[in-house]
Amino acid sequence: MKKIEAVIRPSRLEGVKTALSDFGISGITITQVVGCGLQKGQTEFYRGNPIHINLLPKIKLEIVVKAEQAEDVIKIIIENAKTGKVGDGKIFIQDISGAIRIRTGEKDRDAL
Amino acid sequence: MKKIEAVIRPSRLEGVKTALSDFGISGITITQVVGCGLQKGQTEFYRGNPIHINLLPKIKLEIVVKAEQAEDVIKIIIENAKTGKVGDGKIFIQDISGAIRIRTGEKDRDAL
Amino acid sequence: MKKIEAVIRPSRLEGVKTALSDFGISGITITQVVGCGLQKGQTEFYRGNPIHINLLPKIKLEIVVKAEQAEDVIKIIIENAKTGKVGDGKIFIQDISGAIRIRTGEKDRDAL
Amino acid sequence: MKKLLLLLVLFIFTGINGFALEAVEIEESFSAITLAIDTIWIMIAGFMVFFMHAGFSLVEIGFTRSKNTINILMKNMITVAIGVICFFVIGFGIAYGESLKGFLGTSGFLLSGFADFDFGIYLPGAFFFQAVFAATAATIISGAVAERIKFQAYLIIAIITTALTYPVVTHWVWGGGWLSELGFHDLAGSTVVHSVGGWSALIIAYVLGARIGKYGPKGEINVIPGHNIPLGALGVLILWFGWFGFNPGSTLSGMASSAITVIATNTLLSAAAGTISSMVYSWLKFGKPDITFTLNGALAGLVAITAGADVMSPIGSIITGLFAGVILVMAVQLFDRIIRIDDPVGAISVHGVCGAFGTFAVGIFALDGGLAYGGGMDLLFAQAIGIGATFLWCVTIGFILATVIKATIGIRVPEHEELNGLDMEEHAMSAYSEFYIDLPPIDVTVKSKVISE
Amino acid sequence: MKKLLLLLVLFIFTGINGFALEAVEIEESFSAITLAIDTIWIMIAGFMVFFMHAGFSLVEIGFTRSKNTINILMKNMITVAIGVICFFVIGFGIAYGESLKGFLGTSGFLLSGFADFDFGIYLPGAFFFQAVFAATAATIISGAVAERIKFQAYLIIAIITTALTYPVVTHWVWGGGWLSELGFHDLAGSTVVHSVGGWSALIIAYVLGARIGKYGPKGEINVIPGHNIPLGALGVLILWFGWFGFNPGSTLSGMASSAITVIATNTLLSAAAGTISSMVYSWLKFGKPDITFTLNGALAGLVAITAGADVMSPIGSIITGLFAGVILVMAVQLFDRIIRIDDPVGAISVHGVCGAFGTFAVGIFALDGGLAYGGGMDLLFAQAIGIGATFLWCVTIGFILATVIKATIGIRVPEHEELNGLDMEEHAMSAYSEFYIDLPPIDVTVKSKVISE
Amino acid sequence: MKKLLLLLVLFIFTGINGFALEAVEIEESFSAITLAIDTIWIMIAGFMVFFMHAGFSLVEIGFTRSKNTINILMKNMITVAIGVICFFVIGFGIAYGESLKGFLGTSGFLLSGFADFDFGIYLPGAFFFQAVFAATAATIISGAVAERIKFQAYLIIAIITTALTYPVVTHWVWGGGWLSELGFHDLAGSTVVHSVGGWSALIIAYVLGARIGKYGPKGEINVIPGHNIPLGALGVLILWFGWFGFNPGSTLSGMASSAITVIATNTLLSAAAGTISSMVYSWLKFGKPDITFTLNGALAGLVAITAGADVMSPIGSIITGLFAGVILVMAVQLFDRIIRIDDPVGAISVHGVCGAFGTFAVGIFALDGGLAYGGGMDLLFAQAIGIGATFLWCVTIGFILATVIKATIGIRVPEHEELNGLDMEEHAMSAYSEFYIDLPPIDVTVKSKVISE
Ligand SMILES: Nc1ncnc2c1ncn2[C@@H]1O[C@H](COP(=O)(O)OP(=O)(O)O)[C@@H](O)[C@H]1O
Ligand SMILES: Nc1ncnc2c1ncn2[C@@H]1O[C@H](COP(=O)(O)OP(=O)(O)O)[C@@H](O)[C@H]1O
Ligand SMILES: Nc1ncnc2c1ncn2[C@@H]1O[C@H](COP(=O)(O)OP(=O)(O)O)[C@@H](O)[C@H]1O
Repeated sequence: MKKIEAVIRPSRLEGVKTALSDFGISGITITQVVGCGLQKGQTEFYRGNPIHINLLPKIKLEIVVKAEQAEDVIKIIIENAKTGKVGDGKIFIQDISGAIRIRTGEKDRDAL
Repeated sequence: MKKIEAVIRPSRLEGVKTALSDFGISGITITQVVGCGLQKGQTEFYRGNPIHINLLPKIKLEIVVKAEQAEDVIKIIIENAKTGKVGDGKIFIQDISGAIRIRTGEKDRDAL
Repeated sequence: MKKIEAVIRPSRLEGVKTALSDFGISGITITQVVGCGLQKGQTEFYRGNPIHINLLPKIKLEIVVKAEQAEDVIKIIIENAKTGKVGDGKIFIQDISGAIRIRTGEKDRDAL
Repeated sequence: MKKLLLLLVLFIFTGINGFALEAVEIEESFSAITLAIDTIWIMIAGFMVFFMHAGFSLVEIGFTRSKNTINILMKNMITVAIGVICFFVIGFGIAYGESLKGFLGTSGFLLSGFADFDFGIYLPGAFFFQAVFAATAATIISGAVAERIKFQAYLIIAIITTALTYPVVTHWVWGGGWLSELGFHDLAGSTVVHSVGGWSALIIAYVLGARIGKYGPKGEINVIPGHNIPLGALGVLILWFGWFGFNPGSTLSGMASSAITVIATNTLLSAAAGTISSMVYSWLKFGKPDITFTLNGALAGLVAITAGADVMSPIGSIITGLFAGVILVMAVQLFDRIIRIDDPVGAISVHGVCGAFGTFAVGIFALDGGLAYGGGMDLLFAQAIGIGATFLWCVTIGFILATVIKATIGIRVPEHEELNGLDMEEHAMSAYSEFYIDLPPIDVTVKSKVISE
Repeated sequence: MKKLLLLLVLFIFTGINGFALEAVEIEESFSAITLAIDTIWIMIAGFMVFFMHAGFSLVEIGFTRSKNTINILMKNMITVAIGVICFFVIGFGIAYGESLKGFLGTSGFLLSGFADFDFGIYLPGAFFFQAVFAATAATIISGAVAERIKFQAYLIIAIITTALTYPVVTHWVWGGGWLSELGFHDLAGSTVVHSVGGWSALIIAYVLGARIGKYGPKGEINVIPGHNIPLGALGVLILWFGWFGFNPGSTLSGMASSAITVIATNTLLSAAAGTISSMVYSWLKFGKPDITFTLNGALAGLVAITAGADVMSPIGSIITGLFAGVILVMAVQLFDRIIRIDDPVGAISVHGVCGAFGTFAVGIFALDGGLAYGGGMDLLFAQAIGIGATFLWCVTIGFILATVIKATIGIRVPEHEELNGLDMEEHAMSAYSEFYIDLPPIDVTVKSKVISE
Repeated sequence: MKKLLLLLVLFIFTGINGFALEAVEIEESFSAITLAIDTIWIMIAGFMVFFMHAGFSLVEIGFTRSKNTINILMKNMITVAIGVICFFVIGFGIAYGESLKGFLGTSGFLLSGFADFDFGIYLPGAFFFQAVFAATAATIISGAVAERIKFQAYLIIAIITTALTYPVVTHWVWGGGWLSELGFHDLAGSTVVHSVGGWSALIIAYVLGARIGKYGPKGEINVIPGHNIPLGALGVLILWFGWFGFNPGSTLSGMASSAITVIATNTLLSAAAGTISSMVYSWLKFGKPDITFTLNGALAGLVAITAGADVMSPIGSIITGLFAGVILVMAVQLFDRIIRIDDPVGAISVHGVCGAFGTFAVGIFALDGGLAYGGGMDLLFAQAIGIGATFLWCVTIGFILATVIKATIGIRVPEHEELNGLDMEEHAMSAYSEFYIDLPPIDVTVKSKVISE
């Protein structure tokens, strides 16, 4: 099993979620995060003083999938999250050594 | 060392936390997340229009434990988080290759 | 590639972030979390009744780096997050099996 | 000469006549003017009392959890609406209609049949002022039963309160009923409005039971903090502002220049004293000056001075306020820790207890007739009877009402509804749709609290 | 004897003389007093109407998304400011200046040249009261165009509304223009203020188009919930409070004791009725009592009774309010689902539709001249003409205005600005800098909603 | 004939007599009526001024960080309470008691000994109106010292301000003191109230030092944005509303029909002008119309017109407001960037600077005596002296006070307390217990900001 962690733009969540669901992925855990990276924030003013915003709001998706689905899921995320401008985000892949469905006690691949 | 990641119902946090603490687990990191899965949201109305809510609030626990404790911790979580209804959530287990306590610099098992 | 996950005090975020950026790390994902550990909360009063606060606000940093940078990054975090008092937090290290930059499709080390 | 005299007489008579005529006109002008002054005063005071409903809503929202905010707003909006309509249809008649043995009015429903009754101002104006008071009494209950009462059950309670419970007591005291004959003094309703609300709240909250999680299985007393203290504080300041309509307006005459200034100043001083004493007392007792007690303390001072603002000295008002602020804190602790009636906003203590205290204080500090000024026990006795009778009446009606509702349609929302919040279940809405809210029912305080590092 | 007579005559003459003199003095005293009463009344009413701007701001904030909150506050602040200045410079003259064929005033700009015009009170007072009304009409538009209009475009709209659209209709009805000659009755502006705002909002919102995401590509009707219902509810209660300045103040005399009490009570009852009927109707229709409709329903009752609060009975007012509450819900559904004009706060339905309904209701329920009381069709007819003429005027001006703005400086913010929120882009600020806010434009409701477990 | 004559004489005498008697009665009725009108007017104005405290609280909350919100509410609640009591015990006597060489009053403590002093209305009424003004002056300081002052230190400052600093200046100007003899004109307190608050704030904020993080180690000027702009804006609108009690109420007579309308209109126009000019100026200067300046700008216009609303023309008022709005922005920048006194809400600029400017503007734009109308330099000179003397007095008292507090109980909370927020440390509470709040002290703005994608 693989855990796919994707940091994406908030405005792309809806599209990614729909596409994944169409593909058959139902289980997603979503966290609101802020990130810094290459993307630069604007310089804004508060009472005439500049504020440099260097943390930008992002959405983190965590999806645990069977190893063989990983490729496709990644493709779907990229397709739907990409705008081509700096700040589109990253996808990280990790191994998961176990999974359990709390409700039923089902294990690993059955739990997904 | 293992990292146990559990996505549970918000209303079950208190019970799980108490049980873990009774067991002797003191270190937990908790994040508020939303999830989608098999559980279906209600259809609600705002000014007469239906809203379908397909993201539901969940609580994510992250607990890093010595490998030999993992089994027990998982059992405790299941016991206390289970309601038997769809939406109880999942537990994922990952390997952790290192841990450090910032305050003392203690490493790995000593850091937990 | 390594994923470094650090749970630190909110008030140390600014320092850690600046130090990492000086070191050349630009990509960080930040989540607001609450934690329990050895650090004990205060006992407060609401309308004369005590409240024991046992969950404390923390900041979780996730930084994915090339394996060889991990050591330095950890050192920088410790240096800047340490106050020496209980509650400074922990650092956990995990392996990452893949990384992708959504914008360009660059893979793994190139994606960081 | 005769002609001259005749002319003179004629002239004089015309003059006198003109003068006589004019005297009538002058008289009429004066009545029109004093009527206008009375009308303006009472109406503006009434508008300010109406505005208190915004204050009540905010206090109740501020002191409860965000998951029940919509429900609270619905309750408050509908209390005003229902209260006004019920009072129009029935309540006003019971309060001011033809008296049945001094116990309740039996005519004057739908504002009819008051043709030869003199309210000082036009009937609709008198009704307006009384109607906003009636809604106030009902609104007080809303706070104590918050976060667990069924919406339908609350609707029935609001109807009965404004159609029966409140009007009857009003009749006793202000409608020429038996208490007024006893010499009972309650300027603007420490008892008539606030205690009626407070004691009704007491018994209904008792029948209703505490919120889930308020009292732990091992008897622990848990804390369920309010979620928006700024709105609560704004509510208190709006109430304080509105109280300057509530008390000074209860002169029921804009011509009572002296009384108006005395009442306004006493109201201000008592509220200030209540704010200070509750802050100081909570500071001494709990180690920190507590904002919720300080806010409640201002209200305690206001409620307490409502009965006697017209008959006390400024110093007497300050003393009344100082006591009220301390009594408030003790009463909240009593209900919360000993009696264990769960009252999220402290309505029972603020309105019930401090209302009774303030009514009693009249018997002590009234410049004319008060014990402290050598007036003997008569007034004090009358006040005590009024307090007791009101308590009994409200608790009886409230108990019957709550028990019947409980046995029929049910008084309390189901457990899962209470846990998830009444907003989603009863109204399918959330109050702050875009904000992250902490969800665990007990642990709500945690995330935004920073401890000393 | 003659001497005596002479003395007597002298004496009498002095007396009479003194008396005569004094009569003049008395007369003057009376005028000064009634002037003072009128002044105080109108000014206080005007202050309360001013305060309604706080209510409008809060309703608009509460019913929209947090990312546009600063923009909404800017719009509301500047509407008052610009409205008052424009009305001072131009509007007041158009409304009350020398009439050009009953269509608009052509003098009196900068408050000059009203030397021999009698406003009952001093000119600045009359101006004050009218100016806060003018700003109200403009503010109504603000709600309907929220979350997508360009700030500069809005500024122009606010200027034209307070300098032209509103003053012209005012002239027709209150400035002695053609509608007033027709017998058209509108006490405080169901049509003059509310419909003017509502119909202008209608056409401008139409030209502007719906917010991104409101209507899906496949025709779905999406929901964009308001982010702060407590502030919205506070806004409604502030408006309701202010309305007691708006309607009773429109007697334009503090001496009208009877009218003042009648108007205030009718206003209270109609609002209460609107609150109840919209709640009940939404409950029956959607299964849950809806807070946003209940809040809008109170406003609907208030808007509807604004035209005829002085000529209706309490029962007539209640009926008017009951209808208004239901019409409101139906109108919101109509615009939202059928006509598909996106109106975040329901301004078109509340002010436009219920304003027209209330104006029409005068023709039915007016005790003197209303159809229901056997008054025939004359009044109803006059009312209908006024409603129609106002609609045409506002839609015409609004359409020209919006189209010209669209074609020149642009009326709508760029897409990315709308998505990111107007606050950051137009004002470089966020309203709640420390709170976590849910970001996805459609999914905003999700995170804080708890479902039944 | 003689009999007739006698009868006539008798008749006439009775008539005259009756008439004479009645004249006295009429006289008395007139006094009672004008007294009632004055009383009603002043009291209602006083109620509105009281309500301004809600406005002050909200502005201060809105412009600061959520971790200090409880502390701010405590400060504001207790300021009203303490202010009123201190002014009752000492302040009113110093302001209006028997004058010691025109410098301060020395009698009249506890409202005693004013038996033969004519306040126009009853003593408690006069006290009420003055007391709510006194609390206002103290509350102004609260904003400038927010987020770092020790609660106990603030309590002492509030006591001294309402018992000494403010009453002395009041005595100079309104209590018959030396400044009034000089011809100094300040209708409602641009100097007496606002500058007193502003200059006291200036020196205390200076002694107190800036908030941690406000100025970086390398001299950077950091931004600490307010956390709840909607509440701040509501506060400004409440203040604006209350100002219609503050200024027009300062006629101290409801019979001053002309003055009341003039003052109200000038107040409205100046505030509108200040709103517009601060918005436009901030737009030109910083590229975006800034909401915080726009809100402050409305207050700037209000503060500035407070001195001369009764002696200026509408155009003069608009000019005064326009200048005030620009001066406000420049003053905030001056204190923030050059002088580096940290003032979270802009209290020094709004109340101190614009108060002084408005007082000065009287010397220029007063229709009678103003430089612009050929009145010469006399009035301008008197105004300048008043401004200077008030500045010196407040800065002296404030400096001594702050220095003594600093040296004894300490004026500032410990560092960790400031970092964690005063709410938890001083009051053991959080304002929004259920909301996620961004915690890092500097980075607070970040999370809810969305940038252009
Ligand atoms: N090395 C990393 N570790 C963790 N998170 C990262 C890393 N690099 C980027 N991110 C996350 O991805 C987001 C987008 O990255 P950024 O560099 O701004 O744009 P892009 O990926 O388009 O080059 C960041 O805001 C951050 O949350
Ligand atoms: N494959 C997955 N990857 C990540 N999170 C998941 C996954 N499956 C479920 N979850 C999380 O667990 C929650 C509960 O899952 P759900 O399918 O609704 O109920 P159950 O686990 O009882 O079948 C989801 O809301 C989501 O947050
Ligand atoms: N075993 C663990 N697993 C996950 N998170 C932990 C663990 N131990 C500690 N933490 C996180 O680190 C924070 C600080 O830990 P704590 O024990 O209070 O202090 P210290 O690390 O200084 O001993 C906790 O609040 C929690 O969020």
